[in-house]
Formats: sequence, C-alpha cells, structure tokens
Amino acid sequence: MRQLLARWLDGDVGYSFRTSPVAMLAAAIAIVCLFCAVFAGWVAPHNPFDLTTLELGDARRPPAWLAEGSRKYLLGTDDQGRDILSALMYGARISLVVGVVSVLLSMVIGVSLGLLAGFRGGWVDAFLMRLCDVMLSFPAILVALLIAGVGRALFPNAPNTVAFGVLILAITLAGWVQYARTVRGSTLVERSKEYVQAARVTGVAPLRIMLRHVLPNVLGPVLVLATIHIATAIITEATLSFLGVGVPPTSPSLGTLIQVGNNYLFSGEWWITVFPAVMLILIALSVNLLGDWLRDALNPRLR
Amino acid sequence: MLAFILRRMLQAVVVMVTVAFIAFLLFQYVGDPVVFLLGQDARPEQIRELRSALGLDQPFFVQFWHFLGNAVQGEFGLSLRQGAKVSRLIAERFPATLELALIAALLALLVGVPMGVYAALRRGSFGSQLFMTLSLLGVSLPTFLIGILLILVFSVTLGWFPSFGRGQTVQVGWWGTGLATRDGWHHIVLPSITLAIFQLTLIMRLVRAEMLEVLRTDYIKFARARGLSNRAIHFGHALKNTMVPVMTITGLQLGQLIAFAIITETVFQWPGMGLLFIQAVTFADIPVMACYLCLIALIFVAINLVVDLLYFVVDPRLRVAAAGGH
Amino acid sequence: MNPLLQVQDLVVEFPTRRGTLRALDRISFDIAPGEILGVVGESGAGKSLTGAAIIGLLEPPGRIASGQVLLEGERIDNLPFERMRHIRGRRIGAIFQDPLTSLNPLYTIGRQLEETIRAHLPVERAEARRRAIALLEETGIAAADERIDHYPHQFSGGMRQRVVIALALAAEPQLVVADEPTTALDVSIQAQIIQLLKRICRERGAAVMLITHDMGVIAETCDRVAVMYAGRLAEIGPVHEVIHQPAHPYTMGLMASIPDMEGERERLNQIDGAMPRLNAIPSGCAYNPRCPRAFERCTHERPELLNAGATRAACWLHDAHAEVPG
Amino acid sequence: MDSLPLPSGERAGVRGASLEAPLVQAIDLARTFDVSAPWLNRVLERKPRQLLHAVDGVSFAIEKGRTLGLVGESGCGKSTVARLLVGLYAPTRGSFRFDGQDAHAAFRSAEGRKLRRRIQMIFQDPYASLNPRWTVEDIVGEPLKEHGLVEGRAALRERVGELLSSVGLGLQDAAKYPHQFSGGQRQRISIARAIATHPDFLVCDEPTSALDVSVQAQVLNIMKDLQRRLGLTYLFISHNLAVVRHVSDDVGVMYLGRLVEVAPKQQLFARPQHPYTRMLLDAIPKMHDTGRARTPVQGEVPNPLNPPAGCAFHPRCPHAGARCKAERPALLELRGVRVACHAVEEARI
Amino acid sequence: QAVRIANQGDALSMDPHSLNESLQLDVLGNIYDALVLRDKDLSLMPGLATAWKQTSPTVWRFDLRKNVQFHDGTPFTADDVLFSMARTQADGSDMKSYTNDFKAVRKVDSHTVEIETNKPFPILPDMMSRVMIMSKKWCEDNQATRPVDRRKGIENAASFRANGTGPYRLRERQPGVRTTFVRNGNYWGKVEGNVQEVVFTPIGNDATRVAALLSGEIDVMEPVPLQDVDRVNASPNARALTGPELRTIFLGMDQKRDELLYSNIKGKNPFKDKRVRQAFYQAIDIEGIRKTVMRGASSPTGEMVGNGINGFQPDLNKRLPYDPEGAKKLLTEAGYPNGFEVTMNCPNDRYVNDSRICQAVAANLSRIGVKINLAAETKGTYFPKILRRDTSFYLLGWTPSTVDAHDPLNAIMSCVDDKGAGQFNLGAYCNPKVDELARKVQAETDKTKRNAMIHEAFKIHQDDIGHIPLHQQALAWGVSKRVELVQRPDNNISFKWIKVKSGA
Ligand SMILES: Nc1ncnc2c1ncn2[C@@H]1O[C@H](COP(=O)(O)OP(=O)(O)OP(=O)(O)O)[C@@H](O)[C@H]1O
Ligand SMILES: Nc1ncnc2c1ncn2[C@@H]1O[C@H](COP(=O)(O)OP(=O)(O)OP(=O)(O)O)[C@@H](O)[C@H]1O
Ligand SMILES: [Mg+2]
Ligand SMILES: [Mg+2]
Repeated sequence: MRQLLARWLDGDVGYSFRTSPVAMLAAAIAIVCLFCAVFAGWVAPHNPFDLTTLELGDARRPPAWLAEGSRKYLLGTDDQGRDILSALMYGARISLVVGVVSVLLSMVIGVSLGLLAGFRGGWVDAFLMRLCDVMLSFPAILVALLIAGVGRALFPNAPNTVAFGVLILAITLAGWVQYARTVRGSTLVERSKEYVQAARVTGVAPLRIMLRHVLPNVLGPVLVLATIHIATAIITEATLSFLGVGVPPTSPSLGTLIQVGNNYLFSGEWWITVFPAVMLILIALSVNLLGDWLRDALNPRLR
Repeated sequence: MLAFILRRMLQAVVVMVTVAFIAFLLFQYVGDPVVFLLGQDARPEQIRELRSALGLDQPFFVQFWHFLGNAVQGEFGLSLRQGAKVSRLIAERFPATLELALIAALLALLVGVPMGVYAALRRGSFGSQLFMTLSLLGVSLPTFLIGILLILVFSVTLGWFPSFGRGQTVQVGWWGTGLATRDGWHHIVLPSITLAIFQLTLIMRLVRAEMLEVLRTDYIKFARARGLSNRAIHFGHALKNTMVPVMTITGLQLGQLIAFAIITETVFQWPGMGLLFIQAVTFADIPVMACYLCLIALIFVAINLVVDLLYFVVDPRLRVAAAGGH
Repeated sequence: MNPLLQVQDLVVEFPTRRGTLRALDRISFDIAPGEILGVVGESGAGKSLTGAAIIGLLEPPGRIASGQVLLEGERIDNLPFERMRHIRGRRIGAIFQDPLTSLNPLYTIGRQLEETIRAHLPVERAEARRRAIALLEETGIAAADERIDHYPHQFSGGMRQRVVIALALAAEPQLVVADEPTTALDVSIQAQIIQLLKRICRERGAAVMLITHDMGVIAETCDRVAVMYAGRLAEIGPVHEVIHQPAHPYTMGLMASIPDMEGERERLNQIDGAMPRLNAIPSGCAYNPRCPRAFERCTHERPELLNAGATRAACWLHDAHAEVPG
Repeated sequence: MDSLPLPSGERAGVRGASLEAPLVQAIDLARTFDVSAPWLNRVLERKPRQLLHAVDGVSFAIEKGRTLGLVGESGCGKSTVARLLVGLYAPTRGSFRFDGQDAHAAFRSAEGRKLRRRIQMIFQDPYASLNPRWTVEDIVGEPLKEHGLVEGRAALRERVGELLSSVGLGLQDAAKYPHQFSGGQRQRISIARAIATHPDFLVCDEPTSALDVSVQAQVLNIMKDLQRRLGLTYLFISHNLAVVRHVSDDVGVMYLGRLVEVAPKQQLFARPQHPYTRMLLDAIPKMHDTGRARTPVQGEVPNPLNPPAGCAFHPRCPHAGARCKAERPALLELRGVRVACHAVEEARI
Repeated sequence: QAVRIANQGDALSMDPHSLNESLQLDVLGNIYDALVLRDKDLSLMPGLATAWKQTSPTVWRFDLRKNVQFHDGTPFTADDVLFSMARTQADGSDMKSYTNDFKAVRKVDSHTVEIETNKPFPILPDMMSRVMIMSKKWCEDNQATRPVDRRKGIENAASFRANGTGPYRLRERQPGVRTTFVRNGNYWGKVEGNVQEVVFTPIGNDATRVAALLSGEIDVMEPVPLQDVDRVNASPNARALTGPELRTIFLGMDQKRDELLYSNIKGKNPFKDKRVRQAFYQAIDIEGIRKTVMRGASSPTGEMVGNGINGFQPDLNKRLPYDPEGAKKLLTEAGYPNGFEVTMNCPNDRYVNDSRICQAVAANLSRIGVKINLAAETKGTYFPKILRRDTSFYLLGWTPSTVDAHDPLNAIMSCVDDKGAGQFNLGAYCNPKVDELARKVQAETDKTKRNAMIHEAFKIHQDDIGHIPLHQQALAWGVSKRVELVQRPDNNISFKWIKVKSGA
C-alpha cells in the first residue's frame, strides 16, 4: 500500500499532484468530508436520525459561540432540535452516497452503452443515440421529478430505502447520457486506431477488445465528467428536496438540510442553512478542483 | 440540406412520440386526478363515473392513442384543475419562460464566453484562478438557495429589484412580453441571474477548456508564424474554432435552462410554464404535464436543429458533407 | 556576402520536474541570402526546435537559455511580441510539417491569405486579394481566382501544402523556415513542392532552411546541409560533400543506412543503439557510445565544430592539433 | 470482370518450377465501399448510389519465404489489399487462398483462430498500433495468450523475453509502456507481437514510413533476418521505392485499385514497362546526383469515385491512344513480366 | 385606494360552482353573493336573502333582496336563484353536495323562493352561505349555463369572466399570475372599507411571499410562515396578524383491519386496543409542539372541532395529560412492552408545518418505544393514498365547511358507509352510537337538543379515543401597516372590510 502510494506519487500524475497546492488542498478537504461522512457514527456528537434523542426544547439553538448557543451543539440545532454538526456529517454521508452511487451507476450504464454504440456502430449505434436524444429532451430535473414521483407511487410505504433507491435511479437516468455520448465519441476514435485492429488481426474476441483495449483508453474524459457530475448529482438531490420529492425528512441529506434551513433565512436562523450549504460547497469545490486538476494532469500535452 | 432537415424532422417526430409515450407512462403513477377533481364528499360511484368519463379506466394504450391523436392536432384537452384549455394555458405562460430562458442564456453567453476566453488566455494568472474558483460556487450552490439569497439581498435589504413576478407586460399579438417596459426588465434581472449562474459557469469552463485546446493547434501556431496580431489570433481564429463545440453544449443547455426554470420560476413566482408544470405535478393534472413535456421535447429538438444549422454556418466542412459529398 | 541569418551558440532548455533538459546545445550556423540550408538528423535531434527558436515560437515551457539569433545582424531572439510579430511572416516565413492542420478549417484560404498580407503590408483589401490570387498562381494552383474562396478541406493534401507555402511567402519574407514540408506527401507531389521552393528561392532571392528526413530531397534541393544529433550540430557543409564524403561518423552512418536505388545489398548498414534521451546525454561527444571510431577523448571532452575537408564536423577525429589514434 | 484468375502454371513472381501452390494467392480480390449519401439525400437530390472501388480485381501470388512489394500512389488501395488479406475486410469479390484453403471462409469458421495465428500484420504507425495503456509484456503476450501458445506466467515471460530479444530488445523492457520507447523500438515491439504466434505470412503496411533513415535501417534489417531465420513470407507495402527495392523479391505496382505491373524487382527497376511505373521511378529523388531536378508524375490524381473509363491512367499517360480511353487493359504476361497496358501490348513503347 | 394581496395559491376558476375549495370560494365571494352571508364573527347575516325561515321541517323559505343588480345591470330575481341552484347540480359542478338533498326549489314570487328538502335540514342556511348566485341571463348569453365540463374539453366563459352582485367586479384575470378587482359602485350593501382596486397575486414560495411583503411590493399576504412572524413584526412597514383558525389538526389510526399494514406487528392490529391509542395520545408533547414547531401559534385542543364552530363544546376541550411514563405503562399493559413499528403518513405541503409536526410526533412516540417510519410527501400523492385508506397512521386537518359540528360528525367520526358517511374517517373508527347521534343531529332543528346530542357524540368519541386531536392551527396574515382589515377565523379575506390609511 505504501509502496503503491509512493509509486503513484512518483509517477507523472502523482508529481503534478505533489506540485499543485490546489489539488492537495482539495484532496485534503475531500478526505475530511469523506472521513466525517463514513465515520459519522463515531465522530458525530449526536445521532440526528435517532428520534429518541431529539429534544424539541433544544430546537433552533444558535451556534455555540452566539448568545443563546449551547456547548452541547457546536453549530446549533435545527427546527427539530437536531444537532447541525451531526446532521452535517450524517447528511454528507447521504449526499455522498446518493452522489457517488448515482454517478457510478450512470457511469456504468453510460460507458457500457457508449462503448457498445461506438464499437458496434450500425443500427445499435443509431438506436442508442436516438435513445440519448430522448433522454436529453427530458431535462435532468424533469426526469428526476417524474421518476421520483413514480417511485413513490409504486412503493408508497417503504420510504427510507426505496426513497433513496428512487432518488438514485432518477439521478442516474438523467445522468448516463453524457457518459454514453462522450464514450461513444472516443470509442469511435479509438476503434479505428491500429492497436485495436492489431488485436482483431490477432483474433481477440470483440468483447475482450472492447473491455480490455478500448475501455481503458476512453476512461480519461469519463473520470473528469464524473468528478463534476458528483457535485451536480448532490445538488440535483438538493433541488429535488426543494421540490418536495427528495429524501425522507427524518434522515436529511445536505440538500434537505439546506432546503429546510432555507425557510429560516428570513427569521435570522441562518445557521440551519448556511452550514450545510458551506459543507456542500466544500464538497463540490474539492471534487471539482480535483476534477480540473485531473483533467490537466491526465493531459500529456500539459505536462 | 433539405434532406438533412427532413431527416432531423423525422427523428424529431420519433423523439417526440417516445417522449410522449414515456411521459404518459409515468403519469399513470404520479397521482390520481380524480381525487382532486371530486370534492371531499365524492361517492365511489361518482369516482367511477368521472374516471370513465375522463377515459382513465381505458387500457393504457388506448389512452395513449387518444392522446397522440389529439396531440397531433394540437389539442391537449382541458386542464383538469383549471378547466381551461391546456394549449391556452401554456401559450399564456410560454412567453414568460422563453423570455426568461433567453435572457438567462444571453447573460450566460455574454458573460461566460468572455470570462472563459480570459481564463484561457491568462491561464495561471491570479484573475483567472479567481474566476475559476468563484465560478465553482455557481455549480455548488443549489439554484433555489441562490434565488432566495438574491431576494434577501437585493429585494429585502437593498430594495433594488422586485422579488416576484414579471411586472408589467405588453401584449404583442398573442405574445405577452415583459421586455417592452422598464418595469418588465426590472423584474427579470434577479430571476435571469439566478437561472444563468449555473449555465454561465458551465459555459465559462467549457470555453476555457476548448480555447486551451484550440490554442495548442497547429493552425494557431501557424497563424503566429504568419505574424498576425494577438487580437486576430485570439478572437479571429481561436474563438471561432472554440465556438464550434461550445455551440452544441450551449444548445443542449438552453433546453436545460427551460427545464431548470421550474425552480427559478418557483422561487420568483415567475408566471412561466415551469410554475404551471410544478403545480400540475402536485395535482396530477395530466393534460398540462403532457403538453408541457411535449413542448419541452419540441423545443429541445428545435434547438438541436438550430444548432446543427448553425454548424453549417460556422463550419464549412459540414456544408459539403451535407450537400452529399464526403 | 553578409549572412542573412546568424544563429550563435543557441541553447534551448525545458525546465521539467527532473531537472532542466537541454534540447539544443550551443548550435551555431548561418544562412546566406538565396541559400538553401538543409537540416537532417534523427527524430528528436532538435531540428524543429531550431526552426521554432528562430521564429520565436518555442512552446512554453521551452525557452532560449543563451545564445542569440541575428537577422541581418540585428538580434531578434529577445524582441517583445509586437516587434517580433512584424518579423514573423514579413521577414521570416514558416512552413510547418502538416498541411492538414496548419490551415484554419473555418476560413477560406483567401481570407487567411489576405489577412496575412494586410497584417504586414499597407494595402487595401482588393489589392490584397489580387496579390493572394497571384501568389496562388505562383505556387501552381490552377484557377486560383476561383479557388481562393474555397475552404481548406476542399483542397487535396498537396494543394494544401502549396497554400501553406503561399501563406508563408505572402509578405515576401527574406527567409523561409520549412519544417518537413513534404513528409506527408506522395513522391510526385513532393517533387512539385520542392520545385516550387527552389523556384521561389531562385526568383526572389529568399533563403530557405529546409528541415527533412529525406536525403533524396536534401540532395536534390540544398546548397548546404546541417546534420544534427542529440541537440547538437554534428556536421555542416556543402551538400555534395556531406553526402558523399561525410566527415562525422554519425553522418557516415546516416548516409550508409539509406537504401539506395543502385547497389544491391542484403543488409542495410545500420547505426546500432538509439539516440540518447535528453536527460541522459553522455559526457563528451554525444555520439560516442554508438561511434565505432570513438576513443578516449570522445568520452569526456565535447568536440567543437572543426574543419574537416570541405565541411565542418564536431568530431575529434578532425582535430588538426591532436594526434588521432589509428 | 476483365481481370483474369491466375493461370495455374504461370504465376507472377514465380521463378523456377514449383509444383505446390504458392502460400499466398489472391484471386481477383476486390473490395467496394459504399460511400453514398444517406438514402433520404439520394432520393431528394436524385443522386445515384456511389460505390468506391478501392480494390478492383487484384490477383497475385507469393511463394513461401519470399517478399512481394506493393507500391503506388496514396489512395490507390494498398492498405485495403493488406486489410483484405488479414481479414479486417471481407472481399466483395474474388478470394484469397492461403496455403490452399479459402482464407475468408476459414476466418468465419471455427478454423479462423488457427488461421489468424498464421497471418499477422505490422501496422504503419508505431505510435498508434500499440495500446498506450499496456506494458510491452502485455502487448507481446496477448497473441500468445489468445492462442493458448504458452502455459503459465513464467513460460509467458520467458517467451516474451525471447521474442523481444529476437527484435533486439530485452526482457528489461517488458515492464515499460510504449511511450517510453523510440519510434524504431516501438516498431520492433509490433514486429515482436506479429511474430509471436509463429506466423507464416506477415503483411507489412508501410512499416517504416514514420521512421527516419537510421531507424528504418534497423527495422528493415530485423525483418530480413527474421525472414531468413523463420522462412517468413511478406507482403510489403510502401511508397518509398528504395525501401521496396531493398526488401522485395517481386514488386507490384498499383494504380487506382488495380495492379498495373508485377515483376521481379531487378526487372522492374531496370526496365519498367507500364508508363505509370516509369513515371513513378522518374519521380524518385536521387541521392547521388545532387541538384538534379526530377520529373514529377504529370497531371492530377483522378477521383477514385469516378475513375476514367478504359485504362484508368490514360488521362496522365503520354502514350494514351484511342483504345486506352475505351478499353480496360488486362494484366497480361508480356516481355517476361505481367503488365496491364495497351501500349506495351501493342509494342508502341 | 388600491391594495395588493398575495396568497400562496390562486383561485383556479372564476366560476363559483366549478370547484368547492375554500380559497376559490373566498375570492369569488367578493364578486358573487350568496343568499346568506357570514359576518366578521362568522355568524350568519342576510345576503341576497333578507330573511329566511323554516315553514315546515323540510321547507325553508327565503325572502330575496329587492333592487339588486348584477354587475352588468340586470336585476336580480328569484329566477336567478332557481337557475343557480339548478346549476350546482349540473355536470361539472363541484357544489353538488350542498344541494344534493334538495327535493325542489320553488319560486313563490319574483322575490321569494322555497327550498324543499328530502329530510329535515336544520343547517340549510349555513349551507347556502357557500352557494353563490349567478345571473341566469348572463350565463345563457355566454353559454355558461353549466360549469365547465373537463371531459368535453370545451372551455367556458364563466371560468374567465364573472358577473355577480358582489361588492367588487372582476376587471382582469390572468390565471396564476394576477387577478384584478374594482369596486362595484352599485353594490346593494354597505362597504366598510375604502378599497377601490384589489390586485390579487398568488405567490407559492413562502420566502418570496415574505420578501414581497417586507419589500413593500404587496400589502396583504397569507399565510406568513410561522418562523417569519417575528421578522414581519420587526419590519417597519408590516405586521403579522394572527388568530386561531377553525382547522383542527388530528391524527387518525386504522382501527378496522385485523392486521395492521406497514408495521412489524403481524396478525393483529394494536390500534384496535384503546390502551394503545391512549398511549399514543399521552405520549405526544403537545406543548412542545406548540412552542417549537408552531412557534406558539397553535391552540392545543381536545376536541375535533374548534372554537367558533356550531356545536363546539367548551367543557370537552380538555386533553388527556402528557404522560410518557403512563403511556409506556399502557403500552406494556396492552402487550407491547417494547413498543412496535408503524409507518406514519404525512403531507408535507398542506397544513402549517405539517411534516414537522409529524416528525415531532414521531420523536415523541419513539420515547415510548414506538418506532415511526415517517412517509412525508406532497399532497398530490398523499391524499390519493390515504383516501384509498392505504394507511395505518396519518395526519389530517379538518375545517367544517358548514361551520357546523355535524360535518365532522358525519365525515370523520361516523362508521364508513357508501353514502358518504365516514368518508374521511380513514382509520374506520366505528361506534354505532355516534352514528345514531349523527343522524339525529342532522335532522334536529331544536338548537339546545341538538347541542346536547353533539355533546354526547363528541364525548363518546373522545372516550373511545377515536382520533387524536392535536391543535387548531393559527392563522397568520402579513399586513402592511397602511392597511387594516378583518381576520375571520375561516381565513377569509373580504375586500369590503379592508381599509387603507390615506397618506401612506
Ligand atoms: N515540451 C517539451 N518538453 C520536453 N522536451 C521536449 C519538448 N518539446 C520537445 N522536446 C524535446 O526536444 C527534442 C527535439 O525535438 P524536435 O521536435 O526539435 O525534434 P526533431 O528533430 O524535429 O524530430 P522529428 O524529426 O521527429 O520532427 C526532442 O528530444 C524532444 O523530446
Ligand atoms: N473504410 C473505407 N470506407 C470508404 N472508403 C475507403 C475505406 N477505406 C479506404 N477507402 C478508400 O479506398 C481507397 C484506397 O484506400 P487505401 O487506404 O487502401 O489506400 P492506400 O493505397 O493505402 O493509400 P496510402 O498510401 O495513402 O495509405 C481510398 O480512396 C480510400 O479513400
Ligand atoms: Mg520535427
Ligand atoms: Mg495506406
């Protein structure tokens, strides 16, 4: 492991990482956020999802350093008496799960279909690309809205898990198209390269060529897309919460927290919305910065 | 050229029918309009009656077929909730959304492109780093929060701009425009900024990336070797080549703008289609939802067509290809 | 005659993370008006860099670390952009390797020609166009007045390369740097291009620096040849002597490995091994590990260009003041 | 079509009597590409279907252990022939017989893998023909694994090592990536990959055109050595006539999808028959008389979509007569070589 | 004087018979009059009828106001009343329920009508306060003799235009955007306010609505989100007007199914056990909810109707004490010492802070070991679902549209039948005694007897813990300081009572 890390740090990408303070800062932020999210159960001072621990009386406490703040709640509490700090950690977990899983899923779907379209060509390609057109003409937010609605109607009473599933599905369905298009484009380019033909001359089966030869070579732009997509997925989730079809309110994501807090902006309870927003910005910022850096680092011409 | 347009039209029809189909399929699940239509004391047989009267008890495909048949004639029926012709409701709302989206798109382009160019030309400078980082805020903050914050600052605290609505509109034919009056412009400022921010960021980053690519190409190097001025190189050669890929994305994004207007419209009570749609979703107003989605698909297809045609204007290589050459 | 271009102790470096790479190491040569200087050498020897350094278009992070470039006795390697711009195209024209990518695909060749002419000469559009047509005709493009409004993709590879040449000559430069102008082309088109270059030289008295791999082309076209190896000049001299009585062992190897049309050989002569990477240039003469005639001095002392018969070679074999081992 | 199937006894390039069939035998091979505009365009713009005859009836044979060089202008169909032979394209007409069997039928059948093992190709571009994300070991080992030629990792390494050393590289290079090599080395890696399966027949599509002369010499030498050692048969495509002259036994000259002349190399270079061949030879820059101007091939390259009637070369041919404009010359055995020219046939030149 | 009013919703149609929805009827109440109107304190007062009385148990007679003109100048007569009553029964009408039990509406003379009902109908005048009178001539001239019928896909002039007898005329109508009203100079009654023009705008988003009020773009808005009440009051140019609303928020439990849906208890239904219901009741910290979730703007209640409704029983308005310990004990007694798990359905955009109330309830219940899976969703999907009775535990709010206790007795507390009784009794609470009383209440015309019966029914229901009443939510209007108006507990904003201070 350490060796691997050392090797990586020594490689081209690693070097550009070591020499880019922005990338390192972004990575540090991302790691902290990730850590808080993954280990929320241990790190967080309270469990905001455990209804038994909520004290209505403690609702809407300002952060600890303000007049009515309490040491118990460092960043204050929301309208249900949830500790904001803990909610942030747990919320980040949900947001990250929703973001990462939906991005992974879109990536898998998009990349496979894109590969297939680019590699097979012909009617498969034509069909898949029309499918993309159809998907694109349902703008992301609409797809998500409709799917979320349908999901709710189909599984009305298994709220928590299914609601997440539906949400992820919705964001996935809206997201895969980009990957498919990108991958198809690069596949078309790669397919005509001679190393692919060499493999064909050798008698390698098309599926293997697709997976072993073409796939690794088209993944570059996909990775860059994905880093940006994670941020947009998290925000889409927040937006869906705003439209009332997000995750269940008892286990709020960052988006839900922002959306709930939104209602308290005018009444001066800014911390309910500002801290989750800052957290979201940090996550999005670090992921985006990493994506930007990765794009440049992976481009040999910029080295 | 004609063949190209015809082919696109055919594709458009296929896309739209599919969109309608999927939309229709989804509607089966978004809620039951009958419950909303009948008041609190409806009896079961009343519900059944209304259901059959509205044709909701027919098999799915029959319903879809009817819908298609009517939709082709531009007939989407009456809004279940408002009792007014859907086509009319949409027509009343359409100008608002389109004006908002167009202004936002213009804003995104007019600010995003120069900023992207700047960031590319001054790669690594403090200003461009600042732009790039600040712009990330645009993609990391949910639109609704940006909207509310703008309202809080510019309407409530400073009182510079109104917080809701379109203001005074002027009727030009069937088109009610808010852009003919000062009041209308005054009202569109905050919503269009809110709507534009996300796209602006995207366009700016895209332009920067593309511009950097283009600046590395041989013809730019050759243009330098020919002793052209920087202005001619950057804005004559590089920018035009940058715009080719940027156009596609911008086209797609314009479609997204119209959809994203849902949120902006909700926040600013902008009387556009998005607001209509989101209310229709809440009340399972199927005809309105269907018409809206079809319209969105139509707009999308139209934008795509326009983008493709623009390609012809910009890129001479395609002109020949479309004329049947290779 | 005074030399038109003088390159003196030119050093080009690339700062990289593993230390600074010296891509050009104290290159010196000059070109007289009307002369064609061929530059040959293994791929990566630094031929293109030399050309780029002369017209001041090194790609960052590459930079001229020391040495100077003089045009008619005036130093040009440290000029600010605006002044250098007036030299590029006007006094030094450049032709790059790939005719497919050197032209901006979005503009007609007429526009690109006119633009170049007007960037340097104070003429009206109509006049510029007239001149552009004349130039195209000069380069052998039939029906030039019609084709001037065509786009690059409408030309064949050979014609495009001719357009590139026309562009480089548009402002009647004194010196043309041609970097592999024929590599991508068929033999027959290659012949046309070479004839064109030669004619220009003869008729206008312009000097040419011709970079190529093709010894046939060198033999046919050039007055003098420079042979480069690992960023250094190995040998420079009149074309006939360099080809037939090379003085530097690398040149000898190079010339011997050309398959020729007359003789009949089972095996080609080859130079074993590969050119060193820039970060591992051996001490002394860079060629010493591959040189069959290397001796002790070659491994630690770098040879300067020394007179060797009709040519000058950087090889201790020709050090008149020292004894050469058998 | 007017190109002849090979007469059984006399084959181009066959010197001396050989009783068995040649290893490689192309019989009236043709490949057409449909480059028409889409259907709707054709209907609306009343355009006909457009077919591009990239290769239009090519017949030749190569004996085991020998090399046929293929030269011709850019776009005349050389690469298409190569791709037909390795099965990247299926022929529209004609057949390719390899070691007595119909290769394209075999490619499609279960036998295909065996045949693929025996026919390999070296590609033109040393940069593009190696997967940039694979190590040299993976690249060279792939055909071995694919055809199950070695068992186990250790054996694989050993075999890869042997292959690399046979092209002048070492096992220490096996863990590197292609970008860490020079062009010549990369081309050697692709040679190692091509010979990994012990093929009988190697199709080389401009294997050295991206390399400079000194590296080119290295690569050509290795190829020759291999041929001597392993008895390889080559089809060698290039537009560098000097290189072709160096490596080939026989040379075929292509023009617009057809062979116009096939001859043993001494004969071809000493006494070119077809007017195109003559012009081609004249266009070669000669190293040894510096300053001499050469004569480029006159006229513009014809459009392959709309080739001239009769002899495709007639618009550029100084000897063209009325018959050349109307009738397509067949590839005939004339003056000891095979040539497709009315003027030669009529002994006008 | 002009006043700009914003509401979170819009009147969907200008047709007073097309939709039985309170906002719609309230807005249209400014244009149209009913026979009977309600005063500031919700008491009935003469409208287009000057007097009414029961001539027999099943017949009511209304004396109509003379010299009243519609906005277009046509005089108002008994024909218009007959026409309007008939119109409420036409296809597409949503007001059928108000006139379903009519046997006949008879014209006695040009300004007297008689309504005969199938059964004795003591609260008919209350009902009549919702039925607005349209002009027969105008409807005929405009092909609007029936409300718009969505099935036919044909629009109807009455949806966009209006011709009533009310204090304001409709000037401009842009659905969902803006509706403008001007004062009717020929109004038959007295208009206390001084407003000449009213611009009514829907603003759906809470924050935007508050912002619009704070920045002075609107004068009156409804509702003010509870958390913003202080902010509004702190602003120099606006204030929040709060008061109890007639709506009662309560929880319902499935008491019918033998096995509870969406729960981990199999084979039985814990809610059938009164002890469980009581445990739930007593586990809820209603004061906590009032203080934090409702920011003090709610009145906890023990009764299913609020103060102000006909039949409200002050002595029954007492809750069981908040007692988590006792609740826990009850639960143990009922056989659930470790509680159980159940899904709670909840709207998230229908009532004031609805989903937050549910969350608080869930948190409270978790203290006695009951694990609540909260399914909060938008009203669009919520109502269809719970109306299918696809729920075990839900939250609902109820305002008796007739302002009479019979309405909830019938809709919420009666056993479910297929004639509309118990239609919103989604947990199917059933006690035949309550049914019996409800039927009697409907027919009883004697005020005191009727009140006693209501008392008895309520008491039974309360003892059964048929539902768990929570609170009456508060109205909160945001009003510019230059405006004065009357806040009626049924959330009605009547333009005629709005006064704008001059000089502002
Ligand atoms: N950006 C760069 N960073 C580091 N080294 C570079 C860079 N650009 C060029 N070089 C190095 O400079 C050397 C000279 O390159 P140059 O392009 O001049 O070679 P060349 O002689 O023109 O070769 P070719 O015949 O292949 O065109 C090469 O070894 C190359 O690796
Ligand atoms: N897949 C294809 N689709 C359509 N046309 C093709 C295809 N492949 C080749 N061609 C056409 O067939 C003709 C012959 O092409 P080919 O690549 O065989 O030429 P070549 O002799 O190898 O040329 P070069 O020397 O430039 O490599 C060309 O006109 C080319 O445009
Ligand atoms: Mg070069
Ligand atoms: Mg080829």
